[in-house]
Amino acid sequence: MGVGTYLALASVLFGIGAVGFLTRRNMLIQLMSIELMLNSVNVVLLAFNRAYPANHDGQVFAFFVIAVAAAEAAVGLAILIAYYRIKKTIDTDDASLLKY
Amino acid sequence: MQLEVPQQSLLLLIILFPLGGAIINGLIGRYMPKGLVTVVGVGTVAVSFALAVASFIELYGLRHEAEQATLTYHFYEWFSLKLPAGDVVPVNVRFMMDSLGGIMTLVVTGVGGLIHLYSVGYMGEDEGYARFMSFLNLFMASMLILVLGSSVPVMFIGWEGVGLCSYLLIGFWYENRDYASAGRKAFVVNRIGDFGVLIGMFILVGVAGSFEFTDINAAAMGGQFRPDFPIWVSGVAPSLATVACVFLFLGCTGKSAQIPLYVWLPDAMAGPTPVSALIHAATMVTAGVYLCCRLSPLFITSDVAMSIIAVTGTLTALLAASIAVVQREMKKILAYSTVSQLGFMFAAVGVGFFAAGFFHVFTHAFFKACLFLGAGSVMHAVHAHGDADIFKLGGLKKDLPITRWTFLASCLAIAGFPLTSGFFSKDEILLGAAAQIYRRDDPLMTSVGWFTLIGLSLAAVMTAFYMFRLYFLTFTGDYRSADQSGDHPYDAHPHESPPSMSIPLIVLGIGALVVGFLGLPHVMPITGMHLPSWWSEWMHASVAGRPVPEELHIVNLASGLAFGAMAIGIGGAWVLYRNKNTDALTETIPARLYQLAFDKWRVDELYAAIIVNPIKKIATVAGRADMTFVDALMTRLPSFNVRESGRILSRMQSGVVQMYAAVMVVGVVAVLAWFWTPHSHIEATFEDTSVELTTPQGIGYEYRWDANSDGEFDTQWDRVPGTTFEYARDDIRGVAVFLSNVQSGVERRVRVTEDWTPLPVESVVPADLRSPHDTGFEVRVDGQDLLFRRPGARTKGEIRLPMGRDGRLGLARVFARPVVEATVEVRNAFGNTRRATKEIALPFSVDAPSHASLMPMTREVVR
Amino acid sequence: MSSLMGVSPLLLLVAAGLAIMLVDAFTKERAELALVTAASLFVGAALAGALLVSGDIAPAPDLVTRYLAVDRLGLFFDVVICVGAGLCALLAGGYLREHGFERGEFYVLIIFTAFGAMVLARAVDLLSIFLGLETMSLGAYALVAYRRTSARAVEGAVKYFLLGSFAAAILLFGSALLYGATGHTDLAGIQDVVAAGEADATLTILALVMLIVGLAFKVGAVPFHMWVPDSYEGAATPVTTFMSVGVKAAAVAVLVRVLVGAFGDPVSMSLYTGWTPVIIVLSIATMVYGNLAALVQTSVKRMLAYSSIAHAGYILVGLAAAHEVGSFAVSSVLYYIAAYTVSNVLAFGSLILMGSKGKEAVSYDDLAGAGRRHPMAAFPFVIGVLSLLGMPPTAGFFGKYYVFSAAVQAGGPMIWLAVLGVLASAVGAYYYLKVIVYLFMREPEEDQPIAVPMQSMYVVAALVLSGYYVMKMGITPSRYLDWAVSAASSFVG
Amino acid sequence: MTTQYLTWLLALPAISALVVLLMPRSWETAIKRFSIGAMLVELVISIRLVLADYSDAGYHFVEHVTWVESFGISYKVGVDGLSLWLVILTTLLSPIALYASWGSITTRIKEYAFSFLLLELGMLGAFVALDLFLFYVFWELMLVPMYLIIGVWGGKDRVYAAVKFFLYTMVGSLLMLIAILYVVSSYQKLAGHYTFDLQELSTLVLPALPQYLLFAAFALAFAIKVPMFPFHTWLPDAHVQAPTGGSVILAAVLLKLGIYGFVRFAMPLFPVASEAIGPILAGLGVVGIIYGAYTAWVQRDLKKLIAYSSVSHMGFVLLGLFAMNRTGISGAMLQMINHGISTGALFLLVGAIYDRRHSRMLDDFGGLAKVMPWYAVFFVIITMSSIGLPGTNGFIGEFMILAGSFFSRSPIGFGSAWFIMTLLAATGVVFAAVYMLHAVLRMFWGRVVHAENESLTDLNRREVLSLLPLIVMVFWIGLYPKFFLDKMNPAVDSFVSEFTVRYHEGRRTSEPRLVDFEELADRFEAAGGLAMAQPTDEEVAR
Repeated sequence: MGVGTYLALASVLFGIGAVGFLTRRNMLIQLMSIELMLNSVNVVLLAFNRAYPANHDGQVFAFFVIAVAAAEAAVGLAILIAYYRIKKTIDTDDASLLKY
Repeated sequence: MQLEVPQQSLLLLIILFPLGGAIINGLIGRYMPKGLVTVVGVGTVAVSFALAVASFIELYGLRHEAEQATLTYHFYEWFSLKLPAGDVVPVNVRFMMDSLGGIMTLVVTGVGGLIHLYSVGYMGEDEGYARFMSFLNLFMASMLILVLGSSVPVMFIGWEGVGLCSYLLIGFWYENRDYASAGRKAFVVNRIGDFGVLIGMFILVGVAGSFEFTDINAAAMGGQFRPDFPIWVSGVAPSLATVACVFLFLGCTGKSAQIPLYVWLPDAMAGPTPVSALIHAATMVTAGVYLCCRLSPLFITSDVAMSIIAVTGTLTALLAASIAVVQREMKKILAYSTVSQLGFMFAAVGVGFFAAGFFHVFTHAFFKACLFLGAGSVMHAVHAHGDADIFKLGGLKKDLPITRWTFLASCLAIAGFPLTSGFFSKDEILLGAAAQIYRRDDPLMTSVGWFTLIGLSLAAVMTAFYMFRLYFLTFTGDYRSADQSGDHPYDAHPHESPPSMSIPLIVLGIGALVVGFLGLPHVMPITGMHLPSWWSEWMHASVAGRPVPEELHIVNLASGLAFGAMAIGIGGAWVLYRNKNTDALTETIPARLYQLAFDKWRVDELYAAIIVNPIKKIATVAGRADMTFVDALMTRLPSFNVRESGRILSRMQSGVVQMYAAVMVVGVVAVLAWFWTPHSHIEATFEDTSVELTTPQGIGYEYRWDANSDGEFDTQWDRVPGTTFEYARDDIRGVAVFLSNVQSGVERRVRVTEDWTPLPVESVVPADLRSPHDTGFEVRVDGQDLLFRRPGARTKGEIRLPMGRDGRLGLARVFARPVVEATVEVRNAFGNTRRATKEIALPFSVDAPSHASLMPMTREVVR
Repeated sequence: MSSLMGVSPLLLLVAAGLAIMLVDAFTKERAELALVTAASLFVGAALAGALLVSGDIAPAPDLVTRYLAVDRLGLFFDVVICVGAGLCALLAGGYLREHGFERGEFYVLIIFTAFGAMVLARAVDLLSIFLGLETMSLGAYALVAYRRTSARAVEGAVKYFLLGSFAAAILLFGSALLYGATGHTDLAGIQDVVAAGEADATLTILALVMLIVGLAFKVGAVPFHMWVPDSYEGAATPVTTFMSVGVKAAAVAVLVRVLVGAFGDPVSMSLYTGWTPVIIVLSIATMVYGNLAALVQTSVKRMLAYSSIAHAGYILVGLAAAHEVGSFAVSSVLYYIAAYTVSNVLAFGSLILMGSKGKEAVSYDDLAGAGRRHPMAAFPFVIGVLSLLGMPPTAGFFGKYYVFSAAVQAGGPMIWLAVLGVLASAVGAYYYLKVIVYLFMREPEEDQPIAVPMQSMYVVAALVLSGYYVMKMGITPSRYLDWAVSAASSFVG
Repeated sequence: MTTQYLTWLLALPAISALVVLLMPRSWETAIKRFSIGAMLVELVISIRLVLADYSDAGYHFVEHVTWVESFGISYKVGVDGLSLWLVILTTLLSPIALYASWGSITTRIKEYAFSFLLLELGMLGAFVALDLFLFYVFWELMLVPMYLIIGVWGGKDRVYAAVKFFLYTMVGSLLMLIAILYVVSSYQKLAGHYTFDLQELSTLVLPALPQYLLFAAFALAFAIKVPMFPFHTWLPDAHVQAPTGGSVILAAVLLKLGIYGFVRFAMPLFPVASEAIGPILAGLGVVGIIYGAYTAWVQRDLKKLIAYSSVSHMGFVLLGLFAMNRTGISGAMLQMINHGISTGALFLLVGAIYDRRHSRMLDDFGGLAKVMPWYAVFFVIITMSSIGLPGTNGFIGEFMILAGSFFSRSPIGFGSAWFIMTLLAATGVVFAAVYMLHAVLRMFWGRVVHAENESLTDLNRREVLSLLPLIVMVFWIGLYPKFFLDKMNPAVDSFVSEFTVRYHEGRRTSEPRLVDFEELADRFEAAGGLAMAQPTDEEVAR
């Protein structure tokens, strides 16, 4: 299989993540959509690393992405909890105090 | 021969004394005792008079040494102008006394002094006495500057200065707002005239290169004012002299109360009577005549202007006299009489008898001042304030003998009773008019002469009539306020005025009778005897004029008319008014006509309706529009738009996260769309005859070229974004003509076909040389040439310009270029393609040296 | 002989951050953490400044330079970010205490966020860009959510976090594609491949689009600005200040490094086909939108948020000019961001100063009449808004002059961009003046209290410092100008 | 080493402003005395400037210090005949305006004095700057203190007026900034270095099209400041709302900066454009003359009336300026001084009555001549100056402007458009009498109808003291303008001749280039000069 196939897969994953992020109101699911997008990036990185076997830049990059995604999730969940404490919901539509 | 005596500091002192008086009285007068105010006010004028006499004597002594003797005093340089030719024209504060100015100075200081004296009695009790004296002195100073100023701008200081004083003095009793309004009216109307003087002055200096009267007159005599003055689009081109004179005369109509600007003078009677006598009868209002005399060599060169002046003067004389006939108030009658007499003077000027006109100024100063002062004396006697209704007076000859006799003397003079001063001066004017009738070579002046002669005779009849109507109703019959009936009767017991008032009356009354002998006619009527005329000889030195006729029949005609008019007028008044108490005239003429004349022919109302009110309306509209329309357009509308778009834009910030993300996605799509489509932009550079075509490079772009747009690509898809091409004659798509405006540098391109195409007129013809129907040029291609022509002109008027060569057409640099078209197709990394086409005007000819190749292929040569 | 001297400001911050964390954990008394934080940040700034001025920086180990640039551009941003963060720490020292939520972790977060920003500003590898960006962003998310009992703060944090992660994902995908297109993750390598035209065009373009979008988000360019007003308004004012100066500066730095660096070849920068027109359009949209939306705000804080969007637009004008006058344009961007940093701190700081316990000044109405009663407290506010507005002789004027000058120098359509820019900034005059109007020319409504300025030496110190630099960079800009020029020339030659 | 008078002239207000800022606000008297004292010292320094020899056209007291080297920005100042009297006008009117303000300004004395000193700094700086950047800095610097003066100490709608004033002026000047940058950038591309030095930039010749755009940008900034119809609508608002001192300075000095900008910068730098657009601006000036007069006539608020009269008067100045000959330009320069004096004095007078009566409505007055005779005397004198009575200053200016416009553009002086413009402008002289005397009539003549007016007191010592210098100037300029014109004329002469050379050079060029104008002027002179703007007969191929 060529790089193209991986790329197509990654694009689909990225698209699903983006659409999920755009359409869902539940913050948890949005968070998961973002994780999906990050993972699609990992696929791309790994696939390309196969095309450029001279070094392991792509794979190293992917490790860092995984690590950062975890950190991001931690901060995100913390914010989510704070949000839930105040609003008693995790629906993003209710975050409409700040506008205009 | 001319003789100029420089640095006569007396001239300056003549002016400075009254000016000093004005300043002293104005600043500290109100804190000074009344006596001191009088001393300062009257004393300075008296000194001024004495200095004037001394100067005059000196001038008089020079009369044998030179034909034109002048005393001058150069004070300092005021400022300077630079004319287009590069000459710097200094405007000097310089004074000059010649024969004309000398007489005028004497009149101003002499009569003025008497009136100052009179004011001591008349105004002594007024609380604003010091102020009054100050203004009066200021007036004297301004008037003297007007008279003695040796150049137009210096004269203009006085000219406007007297206007200011007139304004201040008319509104002297400012607590009455009507009086103050009258003052304002006087000032504004005068300003309209001053506008004319200002413009006239520019023309004078533009032609003569100097502001000095002597230089201007010399230029006029040298014919420098003869060239035409084309008036924009009208096609009329009067001479420069005419235009200058008409503008100057506009000024004169303002200052000297002629049609159409006379309306302020009757209202000006709101001022205290001495003011009316001094400013609005004896001196200021004659300034216009004085100016005409000053510039008589200029005026006499323009028959058109002279005719306008003569006709205006005659019409004014008639109109004012007709109004005066039916008025009821003393000062009003005298005011219209002044307007009428000024009309006489201008008529004289208009027929070229400047000396005669000025002689009338001279005599008029005496009798009209005397009349006004007499009227003032009457009002003082009966305690009338403002003005006196003659139908409430009557029989005053018993109580006011001095006033009565001096008044009678002046009435006789103004009516032209033989051997009084008015007789001589009026006779001379009629003679001038009569003389024109006999100028058979000049139809314009002949008809003007007829008009003037008949008009003035009629006016003279009316003059004699209304003056004696005034006299009889005031001084004969019964005193109609004696029984204190009727509304607002006057004091039941009139009394003669104090000596400070009667002395001036006596002096002026005598003057009114005798000063005429200075200007005896050249030829005695009937007898044909030649008489020595001191006046015309003296005036000859500084005033031009048409020749005085010597023929006896002309003299007889003029004198006969003058005498007849006087006789009819006085006779009529005698019959209708002597010892009468009512206005018999109301029964003899139709009531509506009477009323119309009484309402001054409703000229004020007419002006209000057609000039003042429309302007006021425009002003009101402008005033309202400024804060609504203009401000809205310039500020509120833009600011409203900005604010509202801000409001709408900030609504985009809805607060919903998904919406925010969606906007981001839209942004992503937009950026992607930019890269999705290929972009191109053809640039052409020329080297010799080859053209290098390039388009910007893009990431992953490929290009193919069709340099001559013939539908076949010259190159294959390639990463290199350029190509080089040599165009052949078949590639030419047409011809473009470029017009480069040499003034503005703006370049325009014009399509050219085999049909005539108009060129943009503004590129070719300068704006100020363009007439409304000017369409400039048309152009078409003819084989290898370009043809230009004026639209509608015959073929032979065409201009031929070989293509490839540059030419000049009016304001434009013209060159023709062959036009080709290049196409490029671009393909980007996403496989999208796009075509771009550009017209290129080649800066060289193709297939040189023959231009035949430029022959257009089709009729429509440039798309 | 390699040395870590070139990255010493970074190391210093890490050490300071850890130290403060320890101090905070083990002391009970209220230590003057704000002072310590500000001091360490200023020391960092001084260190970077000294290196910047001295000119010769000892080469760092390859391991470092592979990921972090040790150049004057980086040092310049070190100075800007450290100064901005230090001033914000001072502001926080007053603000948090006055409003009663001072806790040690705030200062730690500030330091680490600043550290992330500095890493980002120096990043020369896609990986370090990502890491720096995330370090900075995570800190910033936490800082926004710091007042966790406030609904507004948490809401702002939610929006910031969600959109920020989304943008980061896009950026990351772009990075991956770029890696695919060129085979390199380091910008220098990418630049070589792209300039040689050897990169896969489709992937390169897609990557470029995604990188522009991801970075434009951080800069706050329209239409990727949507989070800015909300999270700026929600966050505590010192945090807002820091986000508008430090975070933005870092984003601008990496934008410069990516666009003018990696995509700095003439083809990628082309005015007709490259990224320049995209930046031009973004800058137009940003300037117009920012100014117009700021016009109708009733809250000063939100107005300043929108105005910071507008200022991002002016910065993009300078960036867009880079296709023609590279070094000049970049130095104008640098000068602008520096001037903007001090001006914005001054304005936000004055807003902080105008509030006191229980009555934070947020809206225009809160300011009504305050200037009349406390002219000395209102005076820095006037200077601050005048500088943001671009009145001479302030730093803001010179910055604006510089970016527009770059645009005019670039010629062609860029001149019209400059014209549009000045017109947009004329609109800006209205809302900045409104601050002065409320301070000096309005009286509060009948029953409304008049703002009482807080008494805090921290805030006063921050204001004095920033005010001093606002005036100094406006009246004698030469020195800072030279710094900016040398920093830019170290990068674009 | 000459003494750095100009630097002192600029430093003094700046230092004094700082000193005032540091004084405690309770020292009101000290602040008043100190600020007036500083301004009087300014006056003395500026009078020293008059003593120089202005018979040659160049700049005097030039100081040149590099400011920002990499951009070629320098602190370069100097005066010549064009700016000299404007500097004097500023230093004369600033203390007068400040002194007169103490009648009505009773709060925030310190800030007021501070603003005024800063304002004076800005105005003087703009007049003496010979570096475009420096000029722009001072030009903008002026806005803030004026904005504060209107906004803080003004009338009821002061905020609206202040913001309008600020924004209006700012919009115009920002485009000018871009234009300046363009000029500098064009210069840099040819010469290889940046400079904002006016004299160096003057060697740059641009082709016609950029000249048009750049001139338009400059002209917008200046026309708004003048203010030229239809950009004048900020003026009535600003004047009506500003406190007396602010109005005086606004009318007397600030408006002059617009015209000065034209003369100093826009016209020499873009001669082709000014030759082409100038007549249009002059035409708008004429519209302003008449329109301003009409609108002034129907105003009921005295301050508004005077504000519109400013529009009318400044229309004259525009007309004279674009007549492009010495008479017109000298007249315009002088008329600026005249307008400063007479309108400044009028605003002082309005302020005096407003302080007493708290009204400026004409309807509220009448018969004041009875109650306040000296006030009436001063008012009438200034009115006469304003309507240009010979013997007062107004006449000289208007006379020269009309003459200049009359003789503009052709040897004998009858180019049709200019002839008509002159005629129309001259009617403005009539209308000036109409509206001013209307005001005088409503104010002073008639009976005292309002009981409140019966107890008004006449001018006090402070008011008389602040008016007297202006009255003296009215007659000094009116009777001996040569003193002023002689210092001005050489500069104007050289301005006109340089303009001609530049104009022809600009017309000829299609690419930006640098030219040595001195050499060119010599050649031009040797060739006998060319008739301005008129194509020769051969050129008009008919």
